[in-house]
Amino acid sequence: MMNRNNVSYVDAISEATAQEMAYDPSVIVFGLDVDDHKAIQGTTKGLLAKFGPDRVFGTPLSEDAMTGAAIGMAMCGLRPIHVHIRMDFMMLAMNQLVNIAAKTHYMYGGQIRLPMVVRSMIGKSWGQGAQHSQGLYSFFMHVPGLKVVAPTTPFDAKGCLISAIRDNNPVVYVEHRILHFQKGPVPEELYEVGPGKARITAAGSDITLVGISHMQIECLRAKHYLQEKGINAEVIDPIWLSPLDVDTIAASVRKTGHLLVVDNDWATCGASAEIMAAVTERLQGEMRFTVHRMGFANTSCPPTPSLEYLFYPNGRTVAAKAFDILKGSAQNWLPNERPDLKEIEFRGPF
Amino acid sequence: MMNRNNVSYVDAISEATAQEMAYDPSVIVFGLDVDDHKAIQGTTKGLLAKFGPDRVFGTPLSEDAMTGAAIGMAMCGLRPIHVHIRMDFMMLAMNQLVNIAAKTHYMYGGQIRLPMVVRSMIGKSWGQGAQHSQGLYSFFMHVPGLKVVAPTTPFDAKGCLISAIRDNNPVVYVEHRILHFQKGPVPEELYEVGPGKARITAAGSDITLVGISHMQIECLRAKHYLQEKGINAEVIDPIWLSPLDVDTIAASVRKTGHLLVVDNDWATCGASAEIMAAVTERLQGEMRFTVHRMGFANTSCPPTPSLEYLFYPNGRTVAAKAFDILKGSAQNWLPNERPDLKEIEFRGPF
Amino acid sequence: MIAKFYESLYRIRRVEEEVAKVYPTDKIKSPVHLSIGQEAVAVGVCEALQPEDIVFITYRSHAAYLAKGGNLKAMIAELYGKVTGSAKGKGGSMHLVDVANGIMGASAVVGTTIANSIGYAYGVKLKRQNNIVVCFFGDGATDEGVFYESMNFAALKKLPIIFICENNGYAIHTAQAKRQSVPDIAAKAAVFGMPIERLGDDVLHLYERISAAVETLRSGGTGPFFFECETYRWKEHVGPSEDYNAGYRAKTEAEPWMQQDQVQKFAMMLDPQQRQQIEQAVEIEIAEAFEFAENSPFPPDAELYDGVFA
Amino acid sequence: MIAKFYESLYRIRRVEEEVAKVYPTDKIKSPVHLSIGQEAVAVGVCEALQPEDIVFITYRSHAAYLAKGGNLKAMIAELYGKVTGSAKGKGGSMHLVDVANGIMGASAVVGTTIANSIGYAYGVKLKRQNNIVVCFFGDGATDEGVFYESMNFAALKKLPIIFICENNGYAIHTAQAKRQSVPDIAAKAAVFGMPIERLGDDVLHLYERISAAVETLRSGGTGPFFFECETYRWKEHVGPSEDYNAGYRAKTEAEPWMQQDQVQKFAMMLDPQQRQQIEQAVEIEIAEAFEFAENSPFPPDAELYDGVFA
Ligand SMILES: Cc1ncc(C[n+]2csc(CCOP(=O)(O)OP(=O)(O)O)c2C)c(N)n1
Ligand SMILES: Cc1ncc(C[n+]2csc(CCOP(=O)(O)OP(=O)(O)O)c2C)c(N)n1
Ligand SMILES: [Mg+2]
Ligand SMILES: [Mg+2]
Repeated sequence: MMNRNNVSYVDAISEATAQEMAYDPSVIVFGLDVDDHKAIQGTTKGLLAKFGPDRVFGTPLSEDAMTGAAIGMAMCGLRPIHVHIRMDFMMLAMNQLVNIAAKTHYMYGGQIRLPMVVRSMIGKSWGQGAQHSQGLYSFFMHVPGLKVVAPTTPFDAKGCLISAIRDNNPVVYVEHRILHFQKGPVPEELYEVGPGKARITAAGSDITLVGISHMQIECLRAKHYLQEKGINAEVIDPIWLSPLDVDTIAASVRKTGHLLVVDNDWATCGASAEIMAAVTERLQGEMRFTVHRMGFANTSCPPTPSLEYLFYPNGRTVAAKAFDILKGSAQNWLPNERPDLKEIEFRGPF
Repeated sequence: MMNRNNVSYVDAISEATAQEMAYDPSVIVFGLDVDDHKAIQGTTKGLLAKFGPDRVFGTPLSEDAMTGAAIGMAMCGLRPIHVHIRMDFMMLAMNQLVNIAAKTHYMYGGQIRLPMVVRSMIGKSWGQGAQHSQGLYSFFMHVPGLKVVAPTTPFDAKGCLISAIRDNNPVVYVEHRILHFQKGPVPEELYEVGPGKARITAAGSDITLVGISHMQIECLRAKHYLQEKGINAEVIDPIWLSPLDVDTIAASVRKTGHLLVVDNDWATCGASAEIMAAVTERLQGEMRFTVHRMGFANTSCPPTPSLEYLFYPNGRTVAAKAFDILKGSAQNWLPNERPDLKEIEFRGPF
Repeated sequence: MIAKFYESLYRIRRVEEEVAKVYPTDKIKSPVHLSIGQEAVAVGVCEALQPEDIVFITYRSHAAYLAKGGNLKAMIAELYGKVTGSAKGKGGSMHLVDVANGIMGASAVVGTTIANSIGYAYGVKLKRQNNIVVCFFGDGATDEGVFYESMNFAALKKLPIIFICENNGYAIHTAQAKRQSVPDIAAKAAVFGMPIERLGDDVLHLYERISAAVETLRSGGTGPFFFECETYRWKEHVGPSEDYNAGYRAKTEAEPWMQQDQVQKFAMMLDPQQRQQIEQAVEIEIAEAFEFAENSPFPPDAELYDGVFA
Repeated sequence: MIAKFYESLYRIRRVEEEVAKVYPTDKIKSPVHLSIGQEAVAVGVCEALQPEDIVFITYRSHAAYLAKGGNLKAMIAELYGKVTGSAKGKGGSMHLVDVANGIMGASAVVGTTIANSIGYAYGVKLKRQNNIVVCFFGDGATDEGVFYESMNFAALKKLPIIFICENNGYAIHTAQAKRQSVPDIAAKAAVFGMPIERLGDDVLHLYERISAAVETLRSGGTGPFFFECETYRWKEHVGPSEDYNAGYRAKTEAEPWMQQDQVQKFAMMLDPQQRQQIEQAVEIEIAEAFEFAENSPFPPDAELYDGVFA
């Protein structure tokens, strides 16, 4: 028997998929390698055996046409889940996603709706390098007509996927390779974690840390580091990036007076810029507060371990930045690495 | 003889191209329909006759491969200018631009450089609708390794294009269909309007209006409307969006205390969010100020004239918003349309 | 049958002529890509289909929309940007749609609907529906990579779909030979392993050949089928006028097509009285459709934000 | 010639075997896609080229990189992430590059370099250079639309380029027949109008046939040329191990390829002494390269922000 308190993110995804497929025969899963023995890191494991090759199938390397096909399937009343093993490959699918999927319902005056999910994974570590490590979800946040979700916990991985599958619109479902190794409680039954509700993952009063996708983990680590200095950070996981729950974040900043958004992506025109802007729009004039962001270094991701480490924010650098925000810039405090804060991390090799 | 004080944006582009091609034999121009009689609204007119079909050629409808080819040409020492008649079609080229062009110099440790320009046009009016009216440049601002420029005046159209051609990096050069009809002074000689320098297009003291691409014109109109109310707006044209000259904008806001960014694109994760965030990072803690944005309505662009009109910010709505910012929200002042502020506008039909 | 075909041909021709006539009044503020001269393919194909069959079309598809049974009033209202239009004025001429009549929409981005159509056909097959999917596209669309990816997938999965390439020899002003190293489009589909056939714009022959493919699919045979149909665009790429003086093509190239004009040909096959009856009915219908469009309101402002999400 | 070929074959095989051996120590933190078993194609092709000729390669191109004369020390250092690597540690195993030796880089996104190679070839032609461009890619890349777009453009412009499809029958774990409706890749290039040929992994035959194409191009003939080369990957898709027990393929499928192993075959053709000499020299070179990599420093922190723009 599965220990429901210790379910992996990977199993949460495959379970959600299998349950929805059993519940609704219009749900199908396809994409490169969803049906091989690796089963997209296990996230599609068992589906082929259970639901057969018509509802679970690998595809040619044809991201553009397969995205278009997902749209056509949705038009025909299916609820396709199209899977990419790397988010980077979605750059081949931008035309169908931006020009067709996002616009179909509106542009056809409501005659057609597109219930479809596009799953993809952000890579990290083991020198995957420039083309396998990008979090490009801000592109999809930018375009009206698409929803975007990036769950962090196994619980949300399941609930958000179910919600995404049942949504009557195109949903971009963002996973992070490192999050796949997260474990936690996941109810057996079907449940939804729907759009538009952020989660306060740790209460606090001094500063609001918003951590997106894997950076949620780093923010939780940062909270511990900051406690060493007597700072009590509130941590928020936006979960759904589009629509974005600005209310919850703004309410927190109303309390703490400071916002630090830590993104799993570049900052420029990214989700972190958006959250800063949206919170500012909400609160300016009402009170004094500050807004800040961290994200990927403004370069391509270098594979060599030393530079790769510098490329990403981590719990310590997030804590250092938060400390600077509260105590004045360039305090040069950087906490020592604490082994007790290392959850299991995927380290390769691939 | 050409009246150098009244050169059109279109002619500025074709002149810059012709002069650079004459000056540097490695410059070539290609893309769908660059060599037909319409010559991309005239912007490539005369080039075929002058430089022949090896340096000026139309292509198959193959945006993905042709973008990859531009990269390969640049690797071989050419300076290609790849033209798209609509920016929307660049969604087919995202893989090559984001995964290859942006990363090549860095990822190959500096061994290869890619001097290339990608020109494209944002459409507007005459019911071109959802798929022919997008300003998607924030995607390119987001990714390190790409430069982005969106000139507004004929003078900048020429100077920026020359600068883009001479740049040793991939430059996304954004035109706006309506701006093509702008006229103004354009020197005959070759000159550059380089990256990183915004232009104060109208001095003022009460609020800073940053207008991107065609919205620059609307901001200039808004300045006139605001004068009716005794408000003196400063207007800034960022010209280059990446790298962005935050200094000039922040200096203006330091003076006016209020920033309103008006973008020719959606707001979420857009250039307007970025400019708000960047200015806030610069000025918060130093003084009190407010930041605001306007952009496309958060829908796909509807073709029907009544809704299409509402989809875009315009001089009047920009003025109204600025007035609200300064005088408190929902003042419900909306200036009457002033015919004297109508420059020539493209109205169709196509 | 002749009467039915003529009605469809005449109706399409006349609707587009009216669109061209109205266009200079600026009442239609939407880029129109007329298919005048290309009606035959739309009619020959769509007459072979049933109402529940599905077509995917392009921005140049007034013809296919009408031939498949798309609502005429909704179409004209859509061109006028009225709320009674097929897409409430949010689609425009390039995005006609009529789901009730099996018309799954049209894209202004070339080639995109090919990929959508194979997905739809996959759904049809998975759900064991008995209808058939038809996808129309131009010769220009076959320059795009998505065309090949889609042919491969359709053949790999043996989908119940019929591809109709309307080869009018041009993409905007660029002749096929300037874009394609080898002009034989059907051969490029054939390498993926599907029956191909090259057809002209003879409506009856088209009808016969498409009907045979439809019959095969309907009776449980596997697809896909590919037809390359030669045809010719009489008007400019976009807009209501002719452009034989633009330099990229000569009127002499068009003349043989005009001489074999299918609308005229079918007109001749009917007795004058029957013809007159048909034409009169069509004229009344068209006049009513334009009147309907004229008299319909523009969408209310609130429509701007309506329907971004389902 | 046999000696030269053997040296190249043996060197590639041994370099990759060393990579596989070192890999479990975690000194190489970069996903390695070994070409063990596929050396023949790289050697047969690259031996027919001159130093100034250009190759575009893939993430599985240690073989082509070495065969074309890529710097071995820089390669191993790159795998180790050292600043002395071909890309200063910013490329990794999947992005080998050596411009001085005509190696224009490799992509981890399948198919992308095909498009880059045609652009380069266009440049070569425009500048009337006398060198030749060669583009390597796998069977998987021919699923992608960009492959077809690129074939069309190359043929349309008659570019001085040779396409080498290394068909190892798989894309990751998916056999070609599961992805392609028709397995004949060369035929899919042929429809664009270019000479095609199907080859195995016999080095001498490859060398001969590629040389003929090179000769044609060098002497002013027009391209492109297309070669589909059947070959076989002995190791898992990524990583240093074998995976015949994973279920997607059987060892028996590999055996014929192993029996005709070109490295062994050439070894047999040499007299033992000469063979020993070659092998010794290669072993020394390899040992030195790994030592060089081990002893080189990681890039300094400042390198992170260096070189985003030229
Ligand atoms: C992806 C894409 N590239 C370019 C264009 C610009 N464009 C609009 S129509 C057209 C010609 C398409 O030709 P074809 O498919 O033969 O259709 P036809 O107009 O001849 O009916 C082009 C290139 C576009 N709409 N979409
Ligand atoms: C565009 C794209 N889609 C998917 C992938 C994932 N992927 C990595 S390698 C590979 C297989 C490619 O097969 P092939 O071209 O035959 O090369 P081989 O590995 O057999 O040498 C795939 C699908 C990718 N890297 N790029
Ligand atoms: Mg055509
Ligand atoms: Mg392969």
